[in-house]
Amino acid sequence: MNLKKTLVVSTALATFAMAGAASAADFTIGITQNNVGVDSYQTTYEKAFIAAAEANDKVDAVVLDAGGDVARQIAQMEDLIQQKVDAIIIWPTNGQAVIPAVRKAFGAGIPVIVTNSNIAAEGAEFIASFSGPDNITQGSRSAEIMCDKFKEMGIEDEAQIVQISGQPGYTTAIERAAGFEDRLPEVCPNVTLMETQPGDWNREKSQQVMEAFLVKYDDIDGVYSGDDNMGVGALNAAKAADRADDIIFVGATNFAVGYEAMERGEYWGSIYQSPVDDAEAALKTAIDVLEGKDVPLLNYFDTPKITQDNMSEFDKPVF
Amino acid sequence: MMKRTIFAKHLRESAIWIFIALELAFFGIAGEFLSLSEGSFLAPDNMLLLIKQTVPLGIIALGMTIIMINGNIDLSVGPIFALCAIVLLDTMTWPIFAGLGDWVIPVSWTLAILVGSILGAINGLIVWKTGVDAFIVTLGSMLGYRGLVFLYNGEQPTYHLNWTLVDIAESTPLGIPLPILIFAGCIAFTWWLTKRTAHGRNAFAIGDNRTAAVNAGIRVGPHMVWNYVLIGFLVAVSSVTFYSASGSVNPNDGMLYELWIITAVVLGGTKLAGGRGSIIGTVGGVIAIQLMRKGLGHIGADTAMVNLVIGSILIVVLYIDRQLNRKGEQELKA
Amino acid sequence: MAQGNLKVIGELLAKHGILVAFIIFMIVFTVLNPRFITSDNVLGVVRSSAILGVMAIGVTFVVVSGNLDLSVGSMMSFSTIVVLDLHDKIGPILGIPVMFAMTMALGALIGFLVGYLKLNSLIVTLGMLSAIHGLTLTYSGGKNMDIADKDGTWFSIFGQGEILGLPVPILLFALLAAGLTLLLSKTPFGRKVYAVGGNGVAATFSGIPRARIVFYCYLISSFCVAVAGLIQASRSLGSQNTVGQGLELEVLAAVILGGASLLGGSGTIFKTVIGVLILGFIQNGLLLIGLEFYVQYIVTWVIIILAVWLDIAAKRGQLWSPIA
Amino acid sequence: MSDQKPVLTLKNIVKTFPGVIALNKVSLDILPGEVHALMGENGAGKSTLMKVLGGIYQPDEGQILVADKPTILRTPLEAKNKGIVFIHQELSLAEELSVAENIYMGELPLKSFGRVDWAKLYSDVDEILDRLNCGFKAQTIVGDLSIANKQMVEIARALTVDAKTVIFDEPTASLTDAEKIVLFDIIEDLKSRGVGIVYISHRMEEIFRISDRISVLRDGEYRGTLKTSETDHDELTKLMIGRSLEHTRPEESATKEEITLEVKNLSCGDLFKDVSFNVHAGEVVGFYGLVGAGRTELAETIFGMRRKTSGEIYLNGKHVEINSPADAINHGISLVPEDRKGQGLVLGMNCRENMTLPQIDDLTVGNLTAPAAEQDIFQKYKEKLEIKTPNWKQIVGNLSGGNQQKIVIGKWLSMHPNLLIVDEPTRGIDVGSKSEIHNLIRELAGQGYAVIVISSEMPEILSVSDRIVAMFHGEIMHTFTSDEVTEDKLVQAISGIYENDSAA
Repeated sequence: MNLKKTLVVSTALATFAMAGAASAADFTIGITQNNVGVDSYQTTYEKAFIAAAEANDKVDAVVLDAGGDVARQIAQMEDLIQQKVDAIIIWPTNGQAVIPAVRKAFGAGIPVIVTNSNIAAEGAEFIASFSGPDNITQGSRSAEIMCDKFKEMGIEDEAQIVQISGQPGYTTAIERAAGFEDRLPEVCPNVTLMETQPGDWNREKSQQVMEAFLVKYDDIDGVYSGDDNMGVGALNAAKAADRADDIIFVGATNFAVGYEAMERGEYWGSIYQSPVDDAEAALKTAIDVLEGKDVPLLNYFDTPKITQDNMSEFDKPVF
Repeated sequence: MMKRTIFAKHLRESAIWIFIALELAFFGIAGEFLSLSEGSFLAPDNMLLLIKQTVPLGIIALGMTIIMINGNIDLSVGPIFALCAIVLLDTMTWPIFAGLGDWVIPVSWTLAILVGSILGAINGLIVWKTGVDAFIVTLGSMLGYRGLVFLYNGEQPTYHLNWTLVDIAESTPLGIPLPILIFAGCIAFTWWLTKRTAHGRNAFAIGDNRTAAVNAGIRVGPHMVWNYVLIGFLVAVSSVTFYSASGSVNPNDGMLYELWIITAVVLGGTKLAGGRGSIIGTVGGVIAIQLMRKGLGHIGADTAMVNLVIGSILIVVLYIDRQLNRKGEQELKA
Repeated sequence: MAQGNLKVIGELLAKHGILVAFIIFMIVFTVLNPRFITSDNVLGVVRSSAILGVMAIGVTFVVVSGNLDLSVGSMMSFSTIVVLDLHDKIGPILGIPVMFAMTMALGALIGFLVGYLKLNSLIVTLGMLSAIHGLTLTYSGGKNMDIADKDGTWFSIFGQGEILGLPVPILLFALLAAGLTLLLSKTPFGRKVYAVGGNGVAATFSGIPRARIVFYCYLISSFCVAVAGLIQASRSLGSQNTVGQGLELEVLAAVILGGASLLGGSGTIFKTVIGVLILGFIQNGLLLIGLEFYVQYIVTWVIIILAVWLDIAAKRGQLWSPIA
Repeated sequence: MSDQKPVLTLKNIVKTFPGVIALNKVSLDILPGEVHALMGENGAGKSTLMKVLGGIYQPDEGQILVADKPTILRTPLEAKNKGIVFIHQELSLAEELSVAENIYMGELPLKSFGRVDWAKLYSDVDEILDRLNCGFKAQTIVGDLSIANKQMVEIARALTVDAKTVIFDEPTASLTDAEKIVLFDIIEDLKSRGVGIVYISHRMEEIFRISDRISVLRDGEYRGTLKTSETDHDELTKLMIGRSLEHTRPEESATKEEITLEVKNLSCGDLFKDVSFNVHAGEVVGFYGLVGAGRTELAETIFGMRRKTSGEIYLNGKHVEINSPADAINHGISLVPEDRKGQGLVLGMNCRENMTLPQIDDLTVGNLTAPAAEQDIFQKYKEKLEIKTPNWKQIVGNLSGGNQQKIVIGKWLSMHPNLLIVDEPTRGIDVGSKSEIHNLIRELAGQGYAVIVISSEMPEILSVSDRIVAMFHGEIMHTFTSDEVTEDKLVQAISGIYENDSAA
């Protein structure tokens, strides 16, 4: 975080020395993030974004955090519009509620790039581009990972699983759950999803939810968690009940803890998604837009499957 | 001695405005050095925006001021805020209103405001009839109402984008954004209520000395219920103002609002125990908080810094207030 | 005389109402799902309630002394993050005492502000809730904190270990509950806490140093938070910055359910423990009978209001408040 | 008078609470233009009766007649509208509001839309205040007034409505003699305008001074009504407590040579200045003065509750620094504070816990409290002070005022102090308990305790003190010996007009 401050201070001092408050760079890009500090994905994203902006002479960055509060995010959008930045990157707290604010920026002639988690279809006409992972595909891929493993084990016709979803109301949580739930019956029609409960992106909460599942169901073959943080919570609960060996854990957003658990052979698979890629992709998209390049509306960066089998191909996540 | 007391009194009443002036000066100057923005922090446009951004918390804080003057508290404003938004956005899609076209908008507004007032009334009735402390009652309904929010639409956001609605919400009659006009109306109304009406004066009397109020024949119970209806109403107005412009509500929206609002009201000089407080002070309180957030963002402070600063400022202001209220060294040590 | 009966029932409820409610509650849920009462499940609920319980025990001291503590949730995140970080940096043997010292320094700060400077505890701890969260984020840089070698550390004993077949978190919870029950109800210090909470002025006139007592209550509360942080850290061997977020209100709900008055001067550790267990079993029970998680919010709401209402109704001898 | 119709009549009022009969067939009639005193020990049912009259409680049986018409009073407001007005003992004012808003609380004059008619409010109130000769205005904030002036605000309330009956509940509890005179003038004025007045007080001399008739309650039962002119102290006392009282007579002075407390030039801000006096062992020194003369503040400073700004305190000849009540207690000083409920007791705790609170650190076995040792102390002082409580578990808040005060006194006696300070020891306490407490104070002096008694009641001060210190505006005007003191001299001294020819 100090990085950013140094950046801000040094840039400001430099510009002050040269031309008062005027900017030295070609573009000023504002970003409003969802909720930095709630998990390390967002923190790493923020750092990566600042580092990328710092490395690029053409860009000055105004970095804001909405703290998960949609009202605050809308206020920040208005601030950025008022400050006449050249482009705005938004990580929406709510995929629909920000649409009018995005329209406002659109009306003010400021291109908006949505990052990480897309806004709803009604807003599509007002954005320059979306850059981020495809959460629905991620959900489907997790379903595939789990199904493949069951097939390998030969229990694809009898397996029973539970799901621990992300924080209720968040687009990412909803899309991943939807992707998973839609894809699973296509690939493994006989696997039963017994119950879904939210783990709020929180390891401890997820651990409690899993503890209750373990009491309630004698036979659990698999757990799908909306991210690895929750997945590891579920794993801890199963370990405490001595049932971890019978259960296949599949998550998404491969965190370092998940990667380590995979190394130990306790956790089967996840979706590899780098916040650094995410941040850099967003910044690059914004610059491309500003430079008038042709940018696709949906600019997904790839988030491949990662399992114990292929994990050696991936670096350990830094978050 | 007398002079000092009067001086301290004036200082206490205007403390929040001095604080705002200091904030403006600081961010104005620091902004020149630290901000990447080309515009000045103190530019009229930016100040207008600042006021607009205080509206959602501000309108609720007005209601909270009266509740707290009355000697109560309401911790359940967050979920009421979300629930009213759900009613607003969901009723617009109800088939029975389909024939109304855009005339569904006032209908939905009314329904949302009705629901807010009813939720407030439920709090008030429980406080009155059971005699359970307002803190506990509203702590409970903070959970319970949030449960209702989820019950309505599960974990899904409730969502209905009606561009006519958005355009109304974003209109600027007389060159001033509509939310600010609504806020101004609410300020005028609550100010009038607390300063000019018997109901408002009774709120002070009850908060100050409840036994005295009972003895004087004020019907304390119904009075409290009306105040809870009022805060429910104002929460709904705030919700309608805000969500008309955004068109979608998450079930988690409004979380922690109660803490920010209580902070603002206390910063504005309202006594937690009741009996003292002012609407104008509260307006100062919410502006001070929004200014802090906006200003810290403007000069590039991060989330950690914002949390640290706001928490510490709250304690420092409380300390200063206590010093101003001290009776000097003769004070009883108890 | 019917009124006489009402009074007897009222007194019974006032004394043991929370226990009666607890027993009825357990029976209903057992009927709905027999698994509810299995030893595995009960043990599991108690274990996962241990963290909340340990914090609630500490907060009971603060509430009995007539104050509030809304900062325990964010303080718990702080101690969890700190001990996890120190585990890898200076090792658990040094790291644990250092974490306790840092957490209790925060408790001492609050105790100083509320006790010696006589600032309102609601606002002070509200401010600290925000400030400590900021502190935690600064400390961790916003990142999750994880122990590198999860299998090789004995540190996991506090959260995952077992002694004589009993999980260590439960033992810590029970030990702390027993020790602090002794402190609160059987020692001069405990008596002074009740006196200060019951009537701070009269306590001062009796030569009791009000400020120091309040200060110690916050210190005890922060000690309990540190224990909770230790269990939390050891249980998951890694944590987010927000692990304790919102716990302050759950803790308060448990203490209130236990029958402590927010005005101070009443409440016991035993009743708080019952309050904690009720919350834990509600959460677990609703999950077991397959209700959505948010139903528990509504149930908790109803139970809190009913519990406190019946309690004061019994005390005043009439169900409805006499306020006109 | 007797052929007039009563303004207010109570017929066979019965009110029960679970397990208790608070009022058993109480009847009373109040005539216009009379002062009707209502007496009885604490717990006799006076306050329950008043709550029935005030519309706060509904009687189970019986009738209330206002001007001979049966009436049901459901709320305080209804009572007020029927012309029944209360002047409460415990000040019932909102400190942050103006005098006018307090006087018209609950019925502010209104314009349309519930707006307050400020012009009318202020002019009406200023008119009333002029009539009462008050030195403050309608717009003054009540919190800025002195206690006596606050009492005047209470009284002014009675004049806002067309009062038919005005009920004074211990109105002189916090008034000084000079202020009492103003109050009695007002009562006379009300009387002359045909208002019926109910006057509740424990103070015999007031009752005999102003009342026309006296009704007595005992244990919730009506014991009779007497004409004031045809009765005396003894008859009344007998009626109230069911036995006659031994009259308190100052015993032989037990004053010894050695000086227990010596105070030299003690000051605390502008609360009191340069106060010097001493107290011998075995001596009772009374402190008399107006409210605000600095007596209570002086006691609190000696006890370490306030920070002195200058001066020295010597105990048994040794200079001591007292910075907290704990210091004072360690030096053997005990203070029975003025405000029993606010400062003396933790109302939610039981009798035993309250009594042992200051020495709980010493009543331990190992590090735990020792119930047996606590019980010994409780039992000893329960018997010694004849405290009426079923057992030690009784919550102090449920005891009567007299027994509460005895708990506080027992608490401090059990500390075996060198110096005992008692501040307003009998405020709000019934006659029976009062004389017991007076006897006790003399008895303690006889045992060699040094005692300071602070009181606003002249008979009390005169009957218990060996010497009397008169204070005025934070200064000692004169110290009287029991031989030289007269009521006249004392009144002059505390009003600051005493010829201080023999200044010490």
